[in-house]
Amino acid sequence: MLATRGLTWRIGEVAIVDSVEIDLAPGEFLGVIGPNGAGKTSLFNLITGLRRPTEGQVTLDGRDISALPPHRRARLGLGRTFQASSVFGSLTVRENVRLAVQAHRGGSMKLWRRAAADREVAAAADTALDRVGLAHRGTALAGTLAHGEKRKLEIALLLAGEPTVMLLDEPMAGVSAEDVPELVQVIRSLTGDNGRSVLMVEHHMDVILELADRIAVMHHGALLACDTPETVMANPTVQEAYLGEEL
Amino acid sequence: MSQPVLTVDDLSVRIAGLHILQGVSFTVAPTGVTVLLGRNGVGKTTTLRAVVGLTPRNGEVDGTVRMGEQSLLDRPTHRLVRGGLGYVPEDRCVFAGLTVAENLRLAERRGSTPAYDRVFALFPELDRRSRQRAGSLSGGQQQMLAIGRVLLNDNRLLLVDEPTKGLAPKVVTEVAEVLERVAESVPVLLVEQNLAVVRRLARDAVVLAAGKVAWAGDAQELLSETALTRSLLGVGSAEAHDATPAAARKDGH
Amino acid sequence: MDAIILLTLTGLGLAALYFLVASGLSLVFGLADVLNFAHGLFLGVGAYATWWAAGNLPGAGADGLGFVVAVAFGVAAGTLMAVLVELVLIRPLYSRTIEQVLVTVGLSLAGVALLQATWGADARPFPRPEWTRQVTTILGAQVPNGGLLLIIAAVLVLAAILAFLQWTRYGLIIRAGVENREMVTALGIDVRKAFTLVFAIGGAAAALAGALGSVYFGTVSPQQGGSLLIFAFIVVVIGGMGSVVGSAYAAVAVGLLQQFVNYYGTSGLGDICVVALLAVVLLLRPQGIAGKAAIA
Amino acid sequence: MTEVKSPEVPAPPAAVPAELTGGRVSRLRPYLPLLVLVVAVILPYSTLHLPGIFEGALNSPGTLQLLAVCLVFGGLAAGYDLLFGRTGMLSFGHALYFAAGVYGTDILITRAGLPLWQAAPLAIVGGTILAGLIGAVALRTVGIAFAMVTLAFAQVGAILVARDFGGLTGGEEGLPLDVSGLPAGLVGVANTVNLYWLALAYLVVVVLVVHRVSGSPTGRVLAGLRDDERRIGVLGLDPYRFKLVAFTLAGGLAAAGGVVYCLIVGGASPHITSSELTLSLLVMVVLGGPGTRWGPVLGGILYMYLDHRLVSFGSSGAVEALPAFLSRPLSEPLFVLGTVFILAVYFFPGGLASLAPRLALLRDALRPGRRRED
Repeated sequence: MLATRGLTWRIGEVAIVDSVEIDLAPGEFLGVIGPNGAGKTSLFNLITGLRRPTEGQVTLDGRDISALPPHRRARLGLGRTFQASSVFGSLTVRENVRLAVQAHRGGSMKLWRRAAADREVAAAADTALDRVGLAHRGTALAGTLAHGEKRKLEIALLLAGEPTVMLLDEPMAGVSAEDVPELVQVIRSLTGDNGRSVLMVEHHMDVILELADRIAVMHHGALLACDTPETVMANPTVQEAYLGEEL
Repeated sequence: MSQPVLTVDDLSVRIAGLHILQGVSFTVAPTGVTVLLGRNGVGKTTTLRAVVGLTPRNGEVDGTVRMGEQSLLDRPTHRLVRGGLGYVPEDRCVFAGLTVAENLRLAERRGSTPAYDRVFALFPELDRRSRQRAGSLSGGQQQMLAIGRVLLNDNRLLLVDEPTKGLAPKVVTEVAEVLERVAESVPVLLVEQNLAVVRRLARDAVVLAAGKVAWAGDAQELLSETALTRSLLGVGSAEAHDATPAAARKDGH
Repeated sequence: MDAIILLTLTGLGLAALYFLVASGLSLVFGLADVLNFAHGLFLGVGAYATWWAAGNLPGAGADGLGFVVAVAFGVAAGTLMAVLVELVLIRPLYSRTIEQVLVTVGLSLAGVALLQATWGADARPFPRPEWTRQVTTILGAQVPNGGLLLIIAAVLVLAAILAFLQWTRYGLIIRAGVENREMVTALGIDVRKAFTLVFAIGGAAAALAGALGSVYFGTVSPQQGGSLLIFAFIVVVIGGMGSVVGSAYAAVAVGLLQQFVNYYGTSGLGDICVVALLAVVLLLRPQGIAGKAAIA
Repeated sequence: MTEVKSPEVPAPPAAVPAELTGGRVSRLRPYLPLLVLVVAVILPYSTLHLPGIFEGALNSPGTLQLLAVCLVFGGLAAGYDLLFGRTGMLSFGHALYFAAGVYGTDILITRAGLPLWQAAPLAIVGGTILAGLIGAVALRTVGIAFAMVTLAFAQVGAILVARDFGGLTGGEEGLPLDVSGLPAGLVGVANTVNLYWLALAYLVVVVLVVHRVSGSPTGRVLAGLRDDERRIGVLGLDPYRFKLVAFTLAGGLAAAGGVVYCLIVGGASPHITSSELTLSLLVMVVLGGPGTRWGPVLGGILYMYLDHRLVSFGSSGAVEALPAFLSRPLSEPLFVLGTVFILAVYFFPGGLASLAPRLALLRDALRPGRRRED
């Protein structure tokens, strides 16, 4: 599905992302871990096109998408969430999802149609809201949601786009402990159907271990290891990088 | 136990409607390093920033924070800092366009003699590179400058936010050594993700989870109890002592 | 050849005027993130205060030392105005950038109207010292002295601002504040004092531009500030917001371009070329205006 | 790397939900605009005198012309709000497209001798294309840079008009409209009422278009752009295209307003190209309440009304009697409006439109035993 080849992004001399090579198989769940500042979010930005790499390529289904702007990549099936929740705060929850559905299905450039009248969009939006368990909050302004709910809404926005590859950037960050299991269920349900692939950055190790088929470890911009959870966890280099050396 | 240098009581912070801290209470002992732990996004940086008065405009702060007898909230940042609250922010924030000397000079204060000898004793590198632009320093050197800037004045308490973030392992060790020496003379409230650094420096630990204090006490005790560490920090800490993933998975479920 | 020298020097005169307005604008934006629409008002206040002083203030006059006193009075008035604006209107909205811009918009409308109410909408003849009415022959070109005066003043102001930024403590604070305001406060410095100072510097430079520009044009009118302000904005954007040196380079480029094209092309074409230059700069470097690195 | 401060302009305050809580008022509410429209339509049949508010009777040509100008600016402000309040774009050059409509109509009729039915559509199409072209360039930038570029382009318009290139614009003097070829119903003092209705029709059209577009799928995207432009891109939509559509549409609406304005005042004068006018549009929208249904319209109407009436208010006996240092500023409409605007920014950040819900909140708070629900 998704592959990166020699993906590098430098600011001046410093390589924030350093020759990263990732292959994501259809239906695979790949967890990305690494200490703060290891370049995980930058990697996501390079894959989704918010940043242009200094070197290297990103391919989706074998097609080189390195030169495409973010919105073209999204159209090809690349969806993502952000580390800091990013929803449209002054729109209602339902309008948020409808906007995403509409963006995916086309027909956003219709100045004279009444948006509220499009039943198909409305139905698809409600389905997405149902799946993340936010249906009852449809009329609330997205800006007023609690943090965990915002996270769910973000996933609903993502689902509305029916992506083939989903990038989740720390979906658990800032979510209270009691909400974590529910959110894990929602995320697990994402991969269940359609052979959707997921790339997820997450600091909750238990969540990663529970969900991921493989784990990629980043450190100083480079990929230290990318293997099954068991192998990665047993790798001494990884432990050292992730936990810091004994001092 | 002696009087704490900092008392945080029922601190709540909302930013843009997000209830990030929900009644956080803890104290910082008058000596040694107190480390603030917790998962990413749990509000450690927000706590430090609220203490030093840097909550963004769309944020609301409630509760009380006292340094000694003095109440800190609602006082402008620059007064708190002059009153002896040193702050080393996340990402170092040195002034890249200014020289090292100018970065240090900025921290000088009227009415007190800047302790250049103290700073240069800790960081001889800064003296050698004083005419160099701070933006051209390495990450580690920038971190030294950020700490040095604060040490130019006498402080009653230092707040240090993730000083080892994004640094090479060798430099992490250097930073830890420096902080260890600094903490001999002034108490430090430290936010740190690197548990090896925590183990080396911390005397007390405060663990935040879900916007509240989940655990507070002796740091070494926390670190020695694997299950406790794992349940509180979730993070890679689990593997710090017990790196078998099978165990981690079984334990989780 | 004479024409080229003359155009170069008058173009530099114009550039000097732009620089005097733009330098303060640029510093204010760089430090406080405020796009100050009321900056033209400081210029108007400086011009009218000089004009008033030349006629009414004891010791001031239209010539010689009296004129210097009048200009000093005008500059003082502009500075005072700028400081008051910062303290009374801008400071209470600290870090609420869009409201600050809106307030300066309101102030620019109200302030110009107030000048108009007090001294009438029409241009008034401005007292010009004898020397500024004459010309100096430079390499065969007859250059008006008013323009030379502007150039000299701008060079002095540039040197003074740079020296201030480089060598004084507050200059250091301003340079640091342009980079990261919050970190300056975290070092125990009241950055708002620097705001006031920057407004004062900007107000003084703009008021000087008002006084000397009026000498150059020979008249003073309430709208003068507004039309200069737009070109000053363009200079600030091209030069990079927060960069005084950038403003100086950009002012020279804009002044010369405008003067030469207006002379060799149709009148007014030069102004349009300047806007085209702005468009090109912004299109080549869309983030160009955020490049606030090189301040001094 | 130096820290780069974001040049983004923060989005203006979001729409204030204007639902009044309360019984009878809320049932009547949907029909209120219709009622106001009916009153506005039949207003010229009234011979009512409102001393102090208008100089002549309601149906006197002077009053009708003032009202017509107010209505045009109500429409203009509503169109500008499509950019500022609903999409979050801070354009400082909107007066340019208005001026394009005014001068376009005037030049095509007076200089080229075209009939109105050809000149008006041409001017509107021309203004729209101009907005499209300038938008295509300016929207490559964001935030403050965008504001500056639009301001600079508007300045080009002002220069072109003032320098009188090709003798088309009449320079400083302006260009009186040659009325000889106009339909008889639009010429002469006696027919001011028709111009009034024309202005009313313009306002209704703009309001309809803006509301319809805001409620359309495109409007949803524009609202999304106001909140988070980057997110729109990640959803698979090109922010640039949508902003350009909104910019062009608003430009076209402004040009149409220019056509109507040109007919009402019988010509064009260079002050409509001034940056002052473009700033006043911002003032109108902020005074009224950006992003709200009726705020910008009210703001535009009120602003223009005050702008005209304050002159005569200033020369009235009561103000004349004041000492000069008070009476002179008070007779300058822009001084009063600028001051009111500054006060509004401090004390009524949501504009006029936020007053109704605020009053409702106050009423609820005062009524015992009722709590406001968030």
